[in-house]
Amino acid sequence: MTSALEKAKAPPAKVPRDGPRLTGDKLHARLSATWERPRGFIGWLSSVDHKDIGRRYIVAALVFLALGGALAVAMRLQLSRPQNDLIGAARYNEIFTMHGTTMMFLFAVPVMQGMQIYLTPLMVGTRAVAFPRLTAFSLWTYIAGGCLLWIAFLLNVGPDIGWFAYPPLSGPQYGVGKRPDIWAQMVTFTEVAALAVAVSLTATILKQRAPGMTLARMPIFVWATLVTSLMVIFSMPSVALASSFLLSDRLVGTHFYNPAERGDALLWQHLFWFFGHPEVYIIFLPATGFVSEIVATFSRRSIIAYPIVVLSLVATGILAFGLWVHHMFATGLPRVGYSFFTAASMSVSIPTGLQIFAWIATMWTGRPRMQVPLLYVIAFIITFVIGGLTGVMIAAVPLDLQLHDTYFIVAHFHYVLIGGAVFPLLGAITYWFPKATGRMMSEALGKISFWMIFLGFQLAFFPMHISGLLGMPRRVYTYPAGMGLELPNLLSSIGGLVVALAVLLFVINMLASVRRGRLAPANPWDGTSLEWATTSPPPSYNFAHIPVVDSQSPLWDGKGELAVVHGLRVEERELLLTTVMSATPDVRDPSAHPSPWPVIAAAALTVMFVGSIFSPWAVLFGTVPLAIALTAWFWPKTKEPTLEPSIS
Amino acid sequence: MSSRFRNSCAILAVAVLLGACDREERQSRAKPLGETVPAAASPDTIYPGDPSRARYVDARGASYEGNAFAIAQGQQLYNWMNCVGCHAHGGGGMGPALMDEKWRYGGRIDQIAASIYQGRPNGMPAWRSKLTEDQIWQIAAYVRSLSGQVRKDAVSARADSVSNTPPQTQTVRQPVRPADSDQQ
Amino acid sequence: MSRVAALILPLALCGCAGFQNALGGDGGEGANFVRLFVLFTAVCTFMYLLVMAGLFAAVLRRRRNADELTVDTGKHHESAPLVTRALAAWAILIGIGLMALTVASFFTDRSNAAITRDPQLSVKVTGNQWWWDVQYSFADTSKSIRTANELHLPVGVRAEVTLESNDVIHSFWIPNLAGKQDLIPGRVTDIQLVPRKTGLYRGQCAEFCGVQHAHMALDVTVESKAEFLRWAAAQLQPAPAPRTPLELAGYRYITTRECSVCHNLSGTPASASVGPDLTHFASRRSIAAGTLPMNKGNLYGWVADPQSQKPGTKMPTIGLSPDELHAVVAYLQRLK
Amino acid sequence: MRRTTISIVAIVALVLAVSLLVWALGASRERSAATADESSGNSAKAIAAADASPPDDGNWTMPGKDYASTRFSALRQLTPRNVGKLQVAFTFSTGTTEGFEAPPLVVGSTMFVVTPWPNKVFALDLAKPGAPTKWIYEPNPAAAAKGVACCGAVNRGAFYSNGRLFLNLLDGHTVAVDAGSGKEIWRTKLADIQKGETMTMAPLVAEGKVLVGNSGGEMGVRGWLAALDAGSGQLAWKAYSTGPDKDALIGSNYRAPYAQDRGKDLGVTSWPPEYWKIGGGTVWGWISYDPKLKLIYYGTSNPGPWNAEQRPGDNKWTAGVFARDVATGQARWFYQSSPHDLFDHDDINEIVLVDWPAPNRRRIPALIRPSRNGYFYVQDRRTGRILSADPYAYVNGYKGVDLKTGRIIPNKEKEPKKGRVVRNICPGPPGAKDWNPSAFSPVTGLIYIPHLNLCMDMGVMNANYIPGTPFVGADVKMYAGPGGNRGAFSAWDPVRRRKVFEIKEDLPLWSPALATAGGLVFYGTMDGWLKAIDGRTGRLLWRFKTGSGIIGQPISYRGPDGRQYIAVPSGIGGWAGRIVTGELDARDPTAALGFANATKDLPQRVSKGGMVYVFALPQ
Repeated sequence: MTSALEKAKAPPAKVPRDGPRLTGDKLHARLSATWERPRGFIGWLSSVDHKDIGRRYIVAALVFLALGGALAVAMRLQLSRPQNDLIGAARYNEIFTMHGTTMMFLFAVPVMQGMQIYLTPLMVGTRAVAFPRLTAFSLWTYIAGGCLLWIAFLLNVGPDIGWFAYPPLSGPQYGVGKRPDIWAQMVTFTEVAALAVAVSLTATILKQRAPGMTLARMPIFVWATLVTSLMVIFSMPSVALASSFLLSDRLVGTHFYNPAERGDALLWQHLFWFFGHPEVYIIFLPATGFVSEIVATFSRRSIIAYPIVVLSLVATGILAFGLWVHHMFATGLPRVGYSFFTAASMSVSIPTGLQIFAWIATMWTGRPRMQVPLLYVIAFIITFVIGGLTGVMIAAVPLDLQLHDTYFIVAHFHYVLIGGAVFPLLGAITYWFPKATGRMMSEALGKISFWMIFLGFQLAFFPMHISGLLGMPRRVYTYPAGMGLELPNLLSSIGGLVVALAVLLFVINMLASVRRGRLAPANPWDGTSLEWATTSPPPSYNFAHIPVVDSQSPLWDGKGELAVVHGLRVEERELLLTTVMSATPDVRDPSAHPSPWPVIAAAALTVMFVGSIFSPWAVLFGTVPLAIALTAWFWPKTKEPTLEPSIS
Repeated sequence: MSSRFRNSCAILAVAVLLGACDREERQSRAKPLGETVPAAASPDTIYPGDPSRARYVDARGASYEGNAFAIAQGQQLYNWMNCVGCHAHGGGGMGPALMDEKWRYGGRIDQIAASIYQGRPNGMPAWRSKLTEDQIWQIAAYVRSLSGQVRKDAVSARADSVSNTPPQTQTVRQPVRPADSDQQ
Repeated sequence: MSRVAALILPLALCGCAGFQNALGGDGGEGANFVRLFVLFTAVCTFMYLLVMAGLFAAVLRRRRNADELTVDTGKHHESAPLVTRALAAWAILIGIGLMALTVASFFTDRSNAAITRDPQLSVKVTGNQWWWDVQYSFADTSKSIRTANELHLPVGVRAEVTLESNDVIHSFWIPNLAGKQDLIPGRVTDIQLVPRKTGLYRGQCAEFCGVQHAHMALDVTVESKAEFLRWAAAQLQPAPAPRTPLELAGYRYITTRECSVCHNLSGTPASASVGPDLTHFASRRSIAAGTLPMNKGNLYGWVADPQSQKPGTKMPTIGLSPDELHAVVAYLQRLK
Repeated sequence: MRRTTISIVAIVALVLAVSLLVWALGASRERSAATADESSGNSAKAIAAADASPPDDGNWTMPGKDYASTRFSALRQLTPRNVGKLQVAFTFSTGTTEGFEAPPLVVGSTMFVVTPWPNKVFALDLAKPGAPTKWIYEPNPAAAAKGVACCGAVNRGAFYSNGRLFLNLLDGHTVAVDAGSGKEIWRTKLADIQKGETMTMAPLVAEGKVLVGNSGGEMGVRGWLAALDAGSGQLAWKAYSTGPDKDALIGSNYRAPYAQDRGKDLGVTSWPPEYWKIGGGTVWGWISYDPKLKLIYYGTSNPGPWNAEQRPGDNKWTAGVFARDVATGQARWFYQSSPHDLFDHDDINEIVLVDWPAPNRRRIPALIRPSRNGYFYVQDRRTGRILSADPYAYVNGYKGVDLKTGRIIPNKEKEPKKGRVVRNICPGPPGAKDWNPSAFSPVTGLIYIPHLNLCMDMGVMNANYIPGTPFVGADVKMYAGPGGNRGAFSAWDPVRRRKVFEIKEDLPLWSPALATAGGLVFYGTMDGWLKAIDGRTGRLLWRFKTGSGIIGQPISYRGPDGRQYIAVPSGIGGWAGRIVTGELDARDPTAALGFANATKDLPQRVSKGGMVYVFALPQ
């Protein structure tokens, strides 16, 4: 295959390209010169390397996880006893709002997207994401949004309206001060960031896969990434609309959510949950991708029923858009409509059930190795299935009307989100840690923290089912004694502390391993996808030669020998684009150089967004610096692209 | 980074911090007030002798003026206590307009609080002993916002009711002009 | 799931006595909930045990090297024939299970809807930050009753509760009797309560509604018809007249001073309606929407400084003098 | 182009010819109208004013001109032919700037001018050139009363009887003043401004009783009509508009025409508990009197608060018409025009007593009244039974009046609900016509109705009752109804139940009308024009711009010199003019309970004033 390509597209000799004549250290030096980011702080800021961006995304998300976790601990301390007055009502409301918002918008979605940004190009065998500067811009926008929220919180302007921000409580009359505006604008920031990443990833997956990696040969994780990215693209505009309406209600007195003037408070709920429910799957589907990868590697076999797993992902992604009303069963919408949403909500468990079957069957037929990543997967199944089944319960209208907005729901979605997303994420971090850092995480510490997290989690969240059934509503800063809530809450609080300690241990493990961990080979777990084909950590250009794939598990089927394709330029950043379906080489395409303008554009956007919290004119005036930054960003390159025959 | 730059950064940060604190501070309870009452403020008038000595400005107004929580509470009380029945949403009716530049009995927050507390002769009832002083100050803070006297980031654009005045976040600040008493 | 069962049983048992308990099943819809919940729990537990059995078998089963379909044997793409059949069976099982549950849910929902025909009692509950305004209306409007933070229901009588909100979204939830229903500004919603057992219950706001969302409860009394009628007749009476000089002083304070611009005491000059109706305040079980149990000490604490008991409540701390406080509390206690 | 010009000329010519013809015919009919009761020549088609007043002596002793409230002057000196020469005879400034609604009274050679708050009375000597002041009466009512007067500190006039002037003071007093000296004879306190009560209406004196009622339907007061002894000022009886039958003076003589108004203590049982105590039903409008039946007729105001959701039930006895025995106050009948009123449709408008041509060629005593809800009612005044009820303006808030049950049919779509604004309700809170009375001319058989064309958006919310503060619970915005004109002056034929002509007025019409036997009709506009029109065709014959807006009653009297005079108060104010007198800010459309939105341009067109203008033909 390689030679055929070379023969057909013999490039002019003048331009240096990777190939049999240019390989090894020499190639490494020249590619590094082309792909490495500039030195210094400015260079660090200018980086458009997906690995830098992905890593920063993940680190930032973990920082927000820590912050959100600290708030969770604070809440659990407050709730450990009835009538506790450790934290006041107003502060508690801020805390749970910050916790939910941070976890959903600043941790869960970004961390998944960070993993995707880091892994996708490696897994599909390309050198960069499709739009590196856009991805960099997305990172800075996300960080700016997170900082906005947290700085505001520290300045006593933290939102206190819940992470769902229902108007009229978040509206101009009852949402006092700038707190809800901060929240809404933070959402805008993360929307922009998530959309930018989603667009970039979608293009990367559809056009930059290694030659031969047809859609049917893509790793499941890449499939999950594709599905979630498309979901982001379809769902985020809805919440963007909702938050813009809210800001405009609050800032210039429009009446979108004012029932007195023919607006509707429920409009928000529809728009929000049309985004909010898919968001859960945007968090969950990448996690199933992790699980599929880990299960395959640690069972030492390909996943059973690959097409069904892929179809399940796609089906979940589609069904996710038909369920939003199950968050609104108590609002008094017509009963007949409810039945439809009950059926739709329950039907989501079919694809998920099939995936679980596939994982178990894969383990059954393979030879599972009980290492930390797989432990997390097992914990995931044990935990997530409970969350899934309680999900089936609350899809039923008569049950939901009792359980809605109680601690039962809190238990349910923590089972789904921690059990279903964080456990796989921790497994995935352990799994890909050596790839990213070149060092293994400590297995022993990993197991200790695993057991603490797993057991602590059950202790923290299982009793919440009980407190919910005993009549404890969500979002209360305290509860009276004598309702039977004392014991479950105390258990939850203890469990919460255990989880917090365990996460701390996990982070310590990470930090210690970065410095002192065992050195990792290129493929420490004997995985089969392409990221294991390059060094640990990967070089700036990812692959010296673009690999060629002819099966679902290239590294196992190739027995270490991976076919490659030659001919990309080495002193220009160049990518190989392939066709959407069959991944046959299509064209060579230049890739963007590092640039400080994405970060500057993000700063300009920040000025505009933050300004528009205070004045509608900021939307107008804020466009000026943004326009300048974007103009510079897209300024035509001085160098004419060399005219060459393209691969086609 | 020069030390001057650092200092100015620090000052800016503190200013932002304090600004935010002032605007968003939520006092559910007034500080102990002792025997002083808002009544001490009086409408602008002629002071024989040295006017600077005679003018009394109640300092408590500062902690209510421009405070988002106080204004929001004041807005609710303005409706509950039927201020809205006479003064509408600032346009007036049985009582004078509150969103214009004319102030019969003074337009400072302490003067407004005093008018609410004491009542005024042409039909303004006295709310002393019906409302707490804290509540009176809150209403005064909201009344100040009707004519655009307070910072725009502390007011709400509209209420969840029939659309009435232009968004308060867009209200142009009216000059505070004392008008003659409405005696006929 | 055995752990689940082990935990759920004792707790559920202790919960059965609860007065704010979704498993209480003391109302028509509440009983339907319990039945359906048991069914769902049974089906879900079964499914869960099945998955766990599969998982542990998969992880722990003994293996012979030769049989393995792993990369080591080179058969890592292959699938066991059994697996395909099991997958089909599993899909069918899930499908059937879900179908059964959906149908059960649908019929329970129908049954809930059927409970609610021809209401015999109509109550309007209006949500406020952070208390409940309760109005009973009868064909004779002059017999309508207004109270706050309490709901009296005759046992076995279908009551239709109309729900409105004066400010933000609240949610009306009396777990023992029925599920919840939101109160949404600009909309009128309703819920039907059919209490089956007499007793004292508690409801609580279930939608986050601001600072004191946690202290927005509702005392529910389900009683016999006769007792209900007696209660309703008593509620129609104007506020009791003061008997002692101390009560008189309290009466004067309440009906002319700060209290009177927010609260209503039927038959007195205080006819305001932005705060809870106080006409028969002392006959209720709690103070300030379930914040404190009704007793003299709590009453002192509440009247003296509501902001320390329920920070952010719309009731201001007035700063009563000790004499005024004694008088106000004395008259409030008279309001049986 | 040329063809268009020709056709326009032709049309104009035709119109001119037709109008000339009509005018000529009108003039000839006018000559034949020798007396006020010329109706005999017109058989059953025309109606006559009830014989409730002595023949015209050239005086104007009460606001309604006579007990039948016709506002018709039998003076005939001014005619459509000579009215164009009308010019100012003299003017008088009161020095007040509140809404000037009170008609001047003329008795012999004295004109009495009653001002809005502070309710001074000026006696002007008409016999002397320039009409100098004889005396001034200054009652000094409390200034605080202005704070509870919902719609301006107005006064609707005094009543002259037996050498005495009777008037109400804004702060709740009724006074009797000696007409010769201006000395106060007695002063009785009836209303309490601490509860929000004021008094703005003009008393009616009949059978030695001074009948007065309170204002404050927007303040949660309890409405009543009181009868004072004209000699001593002692309270003779007081009939409440809400509450138990004994308070409402409903006894054994009470015979309601329709079933819904029969029953025990409806004034209590048609309200939520205790609400009747703050339920409105004030009596701030006009009273008519039938000396034969010895019955008085008056309407009660809207129930409070405006937010109807707070007061389920029919809310008796608000927004309806009472017939009472003048001596005892005992109710004879009651008819509720707007049960469970939704839109502030008080029923206090003037009630004109007429002799109605019955089908059997007999005449029955009837009352006719253009009600605030937009319907023109003709009722048998002995029983209250409705003979006809037709809309005289654009109405969509109701679907009609059921003549069988007597009940108005509400339009569910337009019912305001809490937290939702209902748009385009017609008519708005001031109704199709507010307090400013019509004039009935027995000469033409037409009633001349100065009315409004205002619709509204209304949103209701919980109203909190605090004594002495407004009790409304509604946000309202008014604006011009269909057609874009805010006011209209209509001539209505009560027999044929149709409109004869309508003059569209840009501004709301807030002035009462005056009809004269000369075939003229006078009314004023809020921007200050006093207009004289032909009572048959509506043609504008003469107009004069006064200094301020006209919202007061024009009157006609015979001066000591034998000439016919027209006098009109000019002074903008009242609810409609509150935006000018209160210096309101029109950026808030809900100002002045929503009226400011309909009169945004008024401050630019007219300013405050308080003058009486007197006109006559040149000598």
